[in-house]
Amino acid sequence: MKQLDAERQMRRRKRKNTIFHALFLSSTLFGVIALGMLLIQILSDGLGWLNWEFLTNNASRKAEKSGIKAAIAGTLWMMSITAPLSFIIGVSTAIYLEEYAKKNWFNRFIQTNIANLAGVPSIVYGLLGLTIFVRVFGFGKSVLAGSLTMTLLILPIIIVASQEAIKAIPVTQRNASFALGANRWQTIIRVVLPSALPGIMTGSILSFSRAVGETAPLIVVGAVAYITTLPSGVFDKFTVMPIQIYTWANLPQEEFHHVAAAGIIVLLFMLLSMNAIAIFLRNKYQKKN
Amino acid sequence: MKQFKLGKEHNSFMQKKKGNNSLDRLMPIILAIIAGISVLTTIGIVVILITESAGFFQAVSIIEFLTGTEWTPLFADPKFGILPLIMGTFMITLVASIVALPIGFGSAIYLSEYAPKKVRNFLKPILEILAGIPTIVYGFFALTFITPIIKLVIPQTDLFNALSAGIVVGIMIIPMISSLSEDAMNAVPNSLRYAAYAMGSTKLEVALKVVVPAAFSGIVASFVLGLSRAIGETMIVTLAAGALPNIDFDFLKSIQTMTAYIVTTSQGDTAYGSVEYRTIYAVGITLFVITLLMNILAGYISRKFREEYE
Amino acid sequence: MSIVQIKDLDLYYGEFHALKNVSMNINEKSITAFIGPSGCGKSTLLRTLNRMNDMIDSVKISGAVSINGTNIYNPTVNVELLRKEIGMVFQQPNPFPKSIYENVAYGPKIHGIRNKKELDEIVENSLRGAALWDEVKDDLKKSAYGLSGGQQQRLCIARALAINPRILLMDEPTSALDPISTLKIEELIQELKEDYTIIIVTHNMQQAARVSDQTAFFLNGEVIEFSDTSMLFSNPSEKKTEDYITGRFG
Amino acid sequence: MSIVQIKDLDLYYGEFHALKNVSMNINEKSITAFIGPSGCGKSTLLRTLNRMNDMIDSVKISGAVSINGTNIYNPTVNVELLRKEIGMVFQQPNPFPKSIYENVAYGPKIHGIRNKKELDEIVENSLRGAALWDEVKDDLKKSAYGLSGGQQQRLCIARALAINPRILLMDEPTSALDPISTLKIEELIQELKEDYTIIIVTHNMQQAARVSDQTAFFLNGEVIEFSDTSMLFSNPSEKKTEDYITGRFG
Amino acid sequence: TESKETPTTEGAKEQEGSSMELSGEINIDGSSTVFPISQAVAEEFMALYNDVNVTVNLSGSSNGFKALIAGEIEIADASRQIKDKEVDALKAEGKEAVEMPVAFDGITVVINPENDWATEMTVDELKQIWEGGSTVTKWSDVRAEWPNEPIKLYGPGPASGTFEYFTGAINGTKNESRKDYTPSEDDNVLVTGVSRDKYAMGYFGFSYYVENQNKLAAVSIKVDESAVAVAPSVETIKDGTYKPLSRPIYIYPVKSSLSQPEIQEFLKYYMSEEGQALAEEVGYVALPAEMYEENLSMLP
Ligand SMILES: Nc1ncnc2c1ncn2[C@@H]1O[C@H](COP(=O)(O)OP(=O)(O)OP(=O)(O)O)[C@@H](O)[C@H]1O
Ligand SMILES: Nc1ncnc2c1ncn2[C@@H]1O[C@H](COP(=O)(O)OP(=O)(O)OP(=O)(O)O)[C@@H](O)[C@H]1O
Ligand SMILES: [Mg+2]
Ligand SMILES: [Mg+2]
Ligand SMILES: O=P([O-])([O-])[O-]
Repeated sequence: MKQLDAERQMRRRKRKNTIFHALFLSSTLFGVIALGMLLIQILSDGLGWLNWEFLTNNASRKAEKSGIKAAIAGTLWMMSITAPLSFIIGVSTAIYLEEYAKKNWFNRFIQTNIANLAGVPSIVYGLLGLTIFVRVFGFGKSVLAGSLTMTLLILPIIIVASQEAIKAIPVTQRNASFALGANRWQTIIRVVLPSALPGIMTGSILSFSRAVGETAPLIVVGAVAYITTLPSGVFDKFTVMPIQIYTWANLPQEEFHHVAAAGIIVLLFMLLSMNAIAIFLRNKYQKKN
Repeated sequence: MKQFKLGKEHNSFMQKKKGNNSLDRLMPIILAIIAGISVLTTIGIVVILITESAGFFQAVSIIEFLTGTEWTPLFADPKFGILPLIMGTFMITLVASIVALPIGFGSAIYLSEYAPKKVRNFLKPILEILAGIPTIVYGFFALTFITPIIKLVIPQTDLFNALSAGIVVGIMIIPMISSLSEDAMNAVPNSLRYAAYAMGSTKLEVALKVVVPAAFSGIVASFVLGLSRAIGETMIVTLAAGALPNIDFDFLKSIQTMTAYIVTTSQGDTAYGSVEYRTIYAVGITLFVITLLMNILAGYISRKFREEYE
Repeated sequence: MSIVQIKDLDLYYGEFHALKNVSMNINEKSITAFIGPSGCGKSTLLRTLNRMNDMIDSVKISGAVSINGTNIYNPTVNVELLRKEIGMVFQQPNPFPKSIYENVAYGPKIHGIRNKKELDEIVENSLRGAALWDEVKDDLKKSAYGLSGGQQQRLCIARALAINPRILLMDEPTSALDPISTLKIEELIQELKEDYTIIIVTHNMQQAARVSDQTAFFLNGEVIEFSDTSMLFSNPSEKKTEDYITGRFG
Repeated sequence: MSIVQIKDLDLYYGEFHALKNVSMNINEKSITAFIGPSGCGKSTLLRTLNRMNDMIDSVKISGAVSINGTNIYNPTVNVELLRKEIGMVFQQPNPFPKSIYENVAYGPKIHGIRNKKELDEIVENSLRGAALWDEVKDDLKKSAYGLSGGQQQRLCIARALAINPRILLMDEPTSALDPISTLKIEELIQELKEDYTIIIVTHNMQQAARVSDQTAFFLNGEVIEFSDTSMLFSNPSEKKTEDYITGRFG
Repeated sequence: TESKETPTTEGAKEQEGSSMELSGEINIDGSSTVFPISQAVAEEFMALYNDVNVTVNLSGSSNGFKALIAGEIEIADASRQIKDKEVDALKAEGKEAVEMPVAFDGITVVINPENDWATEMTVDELKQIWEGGSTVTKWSDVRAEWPNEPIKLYGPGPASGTFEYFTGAINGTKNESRKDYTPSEDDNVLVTGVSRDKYAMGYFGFSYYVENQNKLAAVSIKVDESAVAVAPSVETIKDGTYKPLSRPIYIYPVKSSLSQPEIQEFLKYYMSEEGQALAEEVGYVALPAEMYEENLSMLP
């Protein structure tokens, strides 16, 4: 009888497991399907407008002559500063907090502060960048001002993700290193960071994508809407892809909405390539215990 | 191996520190200085918000600002009660969490515990693409895809409504929650899973009773990040939720969030230095304080939960 | 009566042939020891008995393992119930990051026991069984991670006992324990034999000799010799066994 | 000549008094064993000798530990160089998630050895010393995580040998090893004694009796008895020691 | 005209002689309403003078003036006249801005194409609907014979220049308006709203109506009961018969920059016939010729 009971109960647990398996799977598929619908919508709108001229032309008042060259260049310029800078600052901060910081009020304050910065709306960073970088530091509405603003914006995300990744490294590995006479810094560089890198990469991918796709703060910091020259230095004016797309989407002419969709396709392609590189790196380093 | 001979009066560990050790002493200082950048950022934000909103609070009392139920600063007879904007932000965040927390959490569990490795390695990056799509794209998606579906089910729905924007904000933050939660779950050592399986646990029990508790702090962190993102989201709500500050708590009606107010007003036509213009900063500082309070609360919750285990 | 029957079992980790044509019958309510040098496949074989190898993607198995006459690799077998019947203690302590109480109560809880009193009783009995009760009875709410390595392993034994299994698999359960606790566990194992079938992997030949009824000697994935413990240690029929147990082998 | 001198050492984990007024002199180029029941503080004392307890925030230490006449808790002591002189092997295998080669080369590299040839030599010698070379010499580039538990622990021993320490601390280094590897390690320990001072924590009294020159018996954080091994096992001066080594104790 | 159809590179080559002489940067920022004209002018101007770089941004009229005050730009686009405060701020910096109207934007009141009753309305009726505290909730509240159906209102948000002008012109006081309409800062979104709802009504810039004539209908406006109803069109806006919703839009170059040859030339081009044609091409209505001449007369 007990056996029967156990089997009945087991069937119930298995059924529960099956139901939840289905639920978890549908959760995942929900995201995938949402992405699929979005992509279909964008592709059907924009694919017809995507050609070589679109990539090599500047913006124009005429939809069929419009291109995204300056915006691509601007985004690349911006990311070439934002990505390394935010990565270095973010990982450094995470290392400091996880490996060196004593548990005192000051470091708790920094921690709370970072968690809070992660929640500060991007538009507020725009106001900050405008005041500090554009006006006080006198960088003007330049690539540098935009890049630094975006760096501050994505910094907390990288810090928090890096911290979680560093926390996950078992203490026995640190002990092994210390016992061999490694100092803290050597342990960090040779044991902690290599193991934490996959997690750090994931956080960084997400935040770089965010920097590439972010519109509002750059509107405020002053990426320009119409520019036909490419930046040749960090103090030059620039525009970025989301701003160009936003500008097109706001125009009254229907054709420009297709141009905007074509721009989105290019932007997504750029994001995909970035993700691909990062995932490649992540898989290369990922070793599961 | 035997080249090592030391007189007993000479202990090498009393030698002066060299090379690597000076690096070891220098690095914490350098890192601490770099960590200070985030503090400077906060100081910068606070100083700017306070100095710029000071003029506003001279013209409008804080009491009126915090308790008024009408927000019409740009109309001929301005009212400066921020509650409708807070309500709008709250409604968007509520809908977004109802969508994103269970779905993000569910897919994290699926990816970490159920999915075969290949499937996981394929799906996770796909979900991460969602995080990179510019928010204006989501905005149009809400307006041209989600809203019509909602209107089909509930015809009296406004063209701009909190529900549609909230759902799409939720979709946007799913990958952030699922990806970061999955990372936290992935970090739980397999030996714990084996122990649980060996006692006859189903996958679900291993996931919910062993892995999730062990990864709890990482999961909470991902939730907080996701919600902060929902609170701070600007473009989606600007495009899809309308621009009508509204305290009715009706999800089918047009609302306005704090962020949407800031971006439309900062781009719009309010004269520099006027009280109307300074409302941007007054709203900005409110938003800042709200996210601060929320984070403190989340930190408290995660600490309290963790105590039990450590 | 043999409760476990292993027949022509081969196991591969990818390309690596880890178990080679293993056949073996294990008697009910007896203690069987697996001995052999490191890497010879003892843990691997142990894990085939409760299908823990299912977790490892690269594993390929052929042959049959029957428990009570049922092939446990039959697709209709309910793996969870199988594992409830077959408790397991691992080589390295792996307590959950929960309180001591919750660690032990985990198994009974998932198998449907809700009653607080009943749980309290199971927890106490299991901890007593694992010779840990006296040390932790006042700290049941404390995290298991605060215990020393030896205490953690005993906690894991208590956790396995709590699901009241019929067969108990132990993978070097005492390798992290001090002699006193080891003795207690060994005594306990002898006691449990009254009701349970026990299979124990050990490096400690004295232990095998002391506690087990039958011993299997493994080498490179093969069973070299499997016979009554007294026989195997006093009068091994294989040269390799003799070399190993007399320490001449390496 | 005593190389390690411990005097009036007290250690607290927060409120918990883990080591009580421990005093002990350890001779150069000898093997000292720490025995005692689980939780008695053996590992804790071992960790005070290379200041690994520095890592645990709650630890408070008073008293003195001198190595070669220098108090290692003196603030001017270079902890990293101290630890280079004092190798350590832990209770549980803890290889880095790196290749076998990189695990062993880790220590020499951080201490400044760059030369590939020199490294190769150190890696080979150390792996030989840990009785692992033959098993892994063709797989040096493979991840250490692919090794079995026993192999992993031997790798950790090789890693400790690679920094060429003067003193070697071993916390139950063989508790995860099979008897053959254990024997090899025991032999190795005997060999190393020619040049090194070795302190070994063990649960295995036979092991203590076999390998060590002196043995310390711990109970509840106190040293009950510390004397020549042959003396301690044949003719213990304390009743408690006798009870423990004869297994009467619990 | 011809020039706007000329491919840019060829145009540039034809004009090589003059392009040699001009170089420099011109920075424009401000109203999103004026942006399309400035962009079009900049595009053609740069084709003629390829050593001149013109950048055009859109951050709203006020932010344009702010950038002008801060000295970040030489020309501000504005959909409204400069305010005293802004003039004062400029003065404080030792600057002065020159007002140059560049086109008309005929704010258009739109309804759904299926709406066959409200095709013409008086200013009074519009006021009845849009004024602050308006009690109109159904079409029949305006005229009894109109359908007894709820009226759905769409319009620009209160931060926009269009809102300010419309409320001033219809309701009599700037920014005085009922608040329970559906506002959006994105005019395309308003187009969508009105085009999907038979009982909807809204207002926004003429260019958005022109581009969406197939989805929308424009309401003809009568200044009073007795006047004739005038529909918005290039002609009616230009000749001033479309009243009172024709508003001029402006650029404000800073006075000190007018002596710079590239800026002078740019402004001349802006006011030329080519420039006027560009304004119409992007959906606005050119001003009477004498207004451009007046602008040009302000150049040194
Ligand atoms: N997951 C795995 N993937 C690949 N090979 C494995 C895996 N687990 C074990 N092996 C290999 O299979 C062989 C047998 O391993 P097993 O763990 O069964 O040995 P063991 O006899 O228990 O040794 P020990 O006494 O060291 O625990 C070893 O050579 C080991 O390297
Ligand atoms: N980090 C720590 N924090 C608090 N208490 C600890 C810590 N480490 C050990 N202890 C406690 O100190 C006591 C001595 O622990 P220690 O690890 O030295 O014992 P041991 O003799 O090595 O035991 P075992 O043989 O089980 O390894 C134990 O009661 C243990 O619970
Ligand atoms: Mg094993
Ligand atoms: Mg210990
Ligand atoms: O952008 P505007 O100033 O024209 O609203």
